[in-house]
Amino acid sequence: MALLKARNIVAGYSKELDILNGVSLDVKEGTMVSIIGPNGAGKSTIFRVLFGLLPAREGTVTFDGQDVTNPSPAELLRLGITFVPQGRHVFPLMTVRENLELGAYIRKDRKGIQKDLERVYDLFPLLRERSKQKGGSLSGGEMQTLEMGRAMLLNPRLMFLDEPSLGLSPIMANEVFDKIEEIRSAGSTMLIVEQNADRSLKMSDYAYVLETGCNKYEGPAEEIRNNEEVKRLYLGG
Amino acid sequence: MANRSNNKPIVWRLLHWGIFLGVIGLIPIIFGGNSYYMYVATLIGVYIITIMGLNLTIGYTGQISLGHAAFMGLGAYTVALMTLNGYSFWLALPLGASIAFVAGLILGLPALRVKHHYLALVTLGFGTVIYLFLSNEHEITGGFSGLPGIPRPSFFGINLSSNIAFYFLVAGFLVVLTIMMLWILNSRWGRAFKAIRENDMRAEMVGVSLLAYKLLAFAIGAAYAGVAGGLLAPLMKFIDPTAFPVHESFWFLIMLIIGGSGRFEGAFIGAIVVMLLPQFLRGAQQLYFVVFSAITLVILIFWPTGLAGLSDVFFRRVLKRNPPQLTK
Amino acid sequence: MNNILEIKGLKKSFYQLEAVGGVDFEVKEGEILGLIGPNGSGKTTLFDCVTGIQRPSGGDVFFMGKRITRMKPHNIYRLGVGRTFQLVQLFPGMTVLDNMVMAIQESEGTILSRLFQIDESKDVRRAIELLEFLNIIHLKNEVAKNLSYGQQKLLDLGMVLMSDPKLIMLDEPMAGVNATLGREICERLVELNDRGCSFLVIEHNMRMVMGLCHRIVVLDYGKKIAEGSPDEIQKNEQVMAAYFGG
Amino acid sequence: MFIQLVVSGISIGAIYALVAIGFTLLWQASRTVNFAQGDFLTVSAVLMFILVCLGVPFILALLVTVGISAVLLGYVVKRGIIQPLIDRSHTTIIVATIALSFLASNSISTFWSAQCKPFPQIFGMTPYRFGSIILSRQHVWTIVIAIALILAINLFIQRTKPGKAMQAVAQNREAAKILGINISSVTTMVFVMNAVIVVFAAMLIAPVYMVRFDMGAQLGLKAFYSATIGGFNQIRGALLGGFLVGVIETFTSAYISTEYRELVVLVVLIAVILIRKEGLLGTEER
Repeated sequence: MALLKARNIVAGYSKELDILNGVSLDVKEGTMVSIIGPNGAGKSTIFRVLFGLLPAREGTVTFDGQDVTNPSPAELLRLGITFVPQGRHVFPLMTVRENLELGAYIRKDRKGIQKDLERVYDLFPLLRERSKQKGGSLSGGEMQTLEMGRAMLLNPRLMFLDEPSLGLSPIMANEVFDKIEEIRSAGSTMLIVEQNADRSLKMSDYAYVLETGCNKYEGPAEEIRNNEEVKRLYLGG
Repeated sequence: MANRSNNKPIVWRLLHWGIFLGVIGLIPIIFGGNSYYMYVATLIGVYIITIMGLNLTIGYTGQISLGHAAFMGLGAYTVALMTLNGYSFWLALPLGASIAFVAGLILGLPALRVKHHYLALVTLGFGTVIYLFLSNEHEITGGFSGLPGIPRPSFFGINLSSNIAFYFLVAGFLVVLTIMMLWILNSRWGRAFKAIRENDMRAEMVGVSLLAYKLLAFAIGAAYAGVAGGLLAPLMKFIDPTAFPVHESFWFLIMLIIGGSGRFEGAFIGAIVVMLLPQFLRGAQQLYFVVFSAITLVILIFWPTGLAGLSDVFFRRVLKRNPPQLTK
Repeated sequence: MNNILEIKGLKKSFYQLEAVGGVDFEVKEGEILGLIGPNGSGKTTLFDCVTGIQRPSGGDVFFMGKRITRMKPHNIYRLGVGRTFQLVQLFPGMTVLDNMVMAIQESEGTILSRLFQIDESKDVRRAIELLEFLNIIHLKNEVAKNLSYGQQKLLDLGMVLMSDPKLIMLDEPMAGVNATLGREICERLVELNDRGCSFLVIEHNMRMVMGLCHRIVVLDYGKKIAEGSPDEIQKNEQVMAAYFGG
Repeated sequence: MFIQLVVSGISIGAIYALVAIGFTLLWQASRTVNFAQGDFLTVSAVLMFILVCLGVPFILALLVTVGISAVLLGYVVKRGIIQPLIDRSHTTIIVATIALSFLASNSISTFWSAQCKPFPQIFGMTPYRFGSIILSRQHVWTIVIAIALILAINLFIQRTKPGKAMQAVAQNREAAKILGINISSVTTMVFVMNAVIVVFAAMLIAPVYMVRFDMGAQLGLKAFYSATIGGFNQIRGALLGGFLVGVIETFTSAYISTEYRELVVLVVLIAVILIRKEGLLGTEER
């Protein structure tokens, strides 16, 4: 039984143009699932639809058996889904700690938040060091870490990661991937879109390949990684 | 480009022109006996010219101007002061328009460097300063006592001092300025203006100089207001600063929105409706301000194309076809 | 062969972050040069700097020997540099034909002469020719925003071609385009190239890049890490590492 | 004389700053430039005046006005006018607030009165004396109350959860959305806050300006100037801009010319726009 089930999602930014033309995917509890595909295939768009930032024109989404088609972000956060979007989304004029605390905006239990804050600090010691620094003064990699930490503050059952290594130097990207693997091995469920397809496929259990807004291939990540056609098309091998 | 559109715009254009010229010709036939009605009709003509200019600036190029009353004031005071000092109206009017044009250029230059609300702010400030100047420089402008006895011009020996004769002068200007505006909008300039409104980054990437065209649209809009002001002065025979306060510019904006911003007919419909209604329904002027500003809000929220958009609805719903456009 | 475009030590930083960190390369006349690299490696920023949309923080750009660094976008366009965008940029409310004619209007004449130039039949004829060439002539009276994504991409390309640019810069022409249309676009590009037009192309689709480009420049973290023929690039380990994180 | 001028400049500047803060809060929360800000102030002053004339004790009148303003100028304006227009162009919202401004001031002059009415001197008339320096009660209390309010607003934004949500929305809407912050309700809250701030500004200015349908127009414009000079996206920008405009104005009318004090402020404004368009303390926005 899949934790997250999306069926035949159709969506687009303007009335006339669909970016997604019927995408379906499943995410099983405790697994990490990759979405890969060329630019413009609709990888990031699917996150926006799943997280309620862009309405689906058609299709359904369920989480844990409950219908969550076109939800509000707050609803999803309460169900335990968090999203680390593409690009830099820290609050530049607030401290790292304030940034993290906003991750628990929908929570009311002060003690629980405090506890989880400590847990995130333990997971990312760097954030503890920088807790009084302004978000805008962090480096790209540190921002990415902060955003992941912020998403962890809800103890999510499912995390969406959109291009976590975008714009990072190879060393920073590696560190970010290591952290993802660490979170992953702690048993979190994840759905990830990543430009560095090879690396994300290595970490994942299952993968979907999208092309022009449609499912093209799917299968265990290892299989996709070794699929000649996929390799030739998207991995450039 | 007549040949490029498939809804026979030549016929529609002729129809529009027929209505336009017909109305202009019929007014003196119907109301010719009543000098006051002729005065009101002339006043409406003057305002149509102003709003037409404003429409170019806001409706077609998407830049806000809250200084239009001031541009009008520049035109009006230029004509008033010159004709009172014995210069010909026919010299004063182009000068008034040029002063407004240059003021528009100078004002636009700093303001266009920055974002929309700065433009609103700077033009508003400009309006305030012109108003202050007009009311405080008694030696030049007469201050609040205004400038009385502005003469009406003559045209090749024909005396235009009666209301009906002056009506024809303004009507003539209206027709000429309408043709000029249509010319501008249908020329490559017009397309550049529209391109800037549609997608300014791409416009720049196909070679449109944003600064030059934005300034042009702004300054031409100002020049139209200048001409209107230059006609207003001899029409009223007396001007004072209270004719050009800052909130007069707000009033122009309201006329444009009600008529239909970015629609060629918008200026005409807006000026006529907003100026005419209070004439029919007597009552305090300020009550109309209340009513029209409320209508403006409703139109902005529910009907962004204004009254000119009504015809679109008619064409789409009733005739099931695309509405004709006066400009591309 | 002469260089049509020369980029020398081009730099662009946002705040403290360096998006392009001193890049050198040139496009030779008649060449199709591919620009590849992972997302965020500074390719689009480089395009923006060359076309004048963004001001480079350092370095110089020369087009046909003329320094175009810090020139305004409309002036660079008039010199003969055309460009398409990753996210298609059109005039959405205008018809296809008007979009096309719009694209040529500023390439010649002074600002005043443009007010009095009424005869556009030459431009319209050229637009129709190009629309025919791009196979979207049947859409000429359609409003641009009603076109499908692929058709919009073709129109975008058509607009660039209107002014007969000497250098065309394409930002991901294949993104979001299906295979058939992709092949069509490629054929058009080759045809244009045969007529003497030079290209600088950003593309992720390796098959297209390897098949189409004469030479390839690889960017990674705002720096050039490799340059060479498609074969050389495919054998280059550093490139593979940058792209595929091996 | 000099000290009196400074105090009177700071006192009027404090009011500008207060109104300008409301301005910047609206800008940050919803990218709304509120051209009706001054008329909001007029509406509040008129309401308060009517209540006081009816014999309602001043404090009660103030509270009732705060309530009415919060609902009418905050909630209703946001939900009824700004919300439907929020995704359209800046120009549309500017035009809408201008129409709103026109509606408010003309409604007052049509349905209430077009006359000037003296507002009661709530702080008393006897001036404070510090040695040879004589300071008007009005000025001193204006400064005290305005600064207290500004500190309170700042504290609210920095320390409380809704305040942090406001900051989040201002700094990165997308990220705020993703964390479950309801942008629309935060924006509504900011409109309500602005409406309350405006009531206090009206209370401070009404005894000086007298109550009239157009009393707020100039003030709103000055607040706009202040916010632009200081920096549109910063509270401290609005603060600096407000005091600066107040002091410049007071000194210009004392030493140069009362008629042209606006001109001097405008020159400063244009200079700031040309030299540092984001304002003296503002930061560049995307």
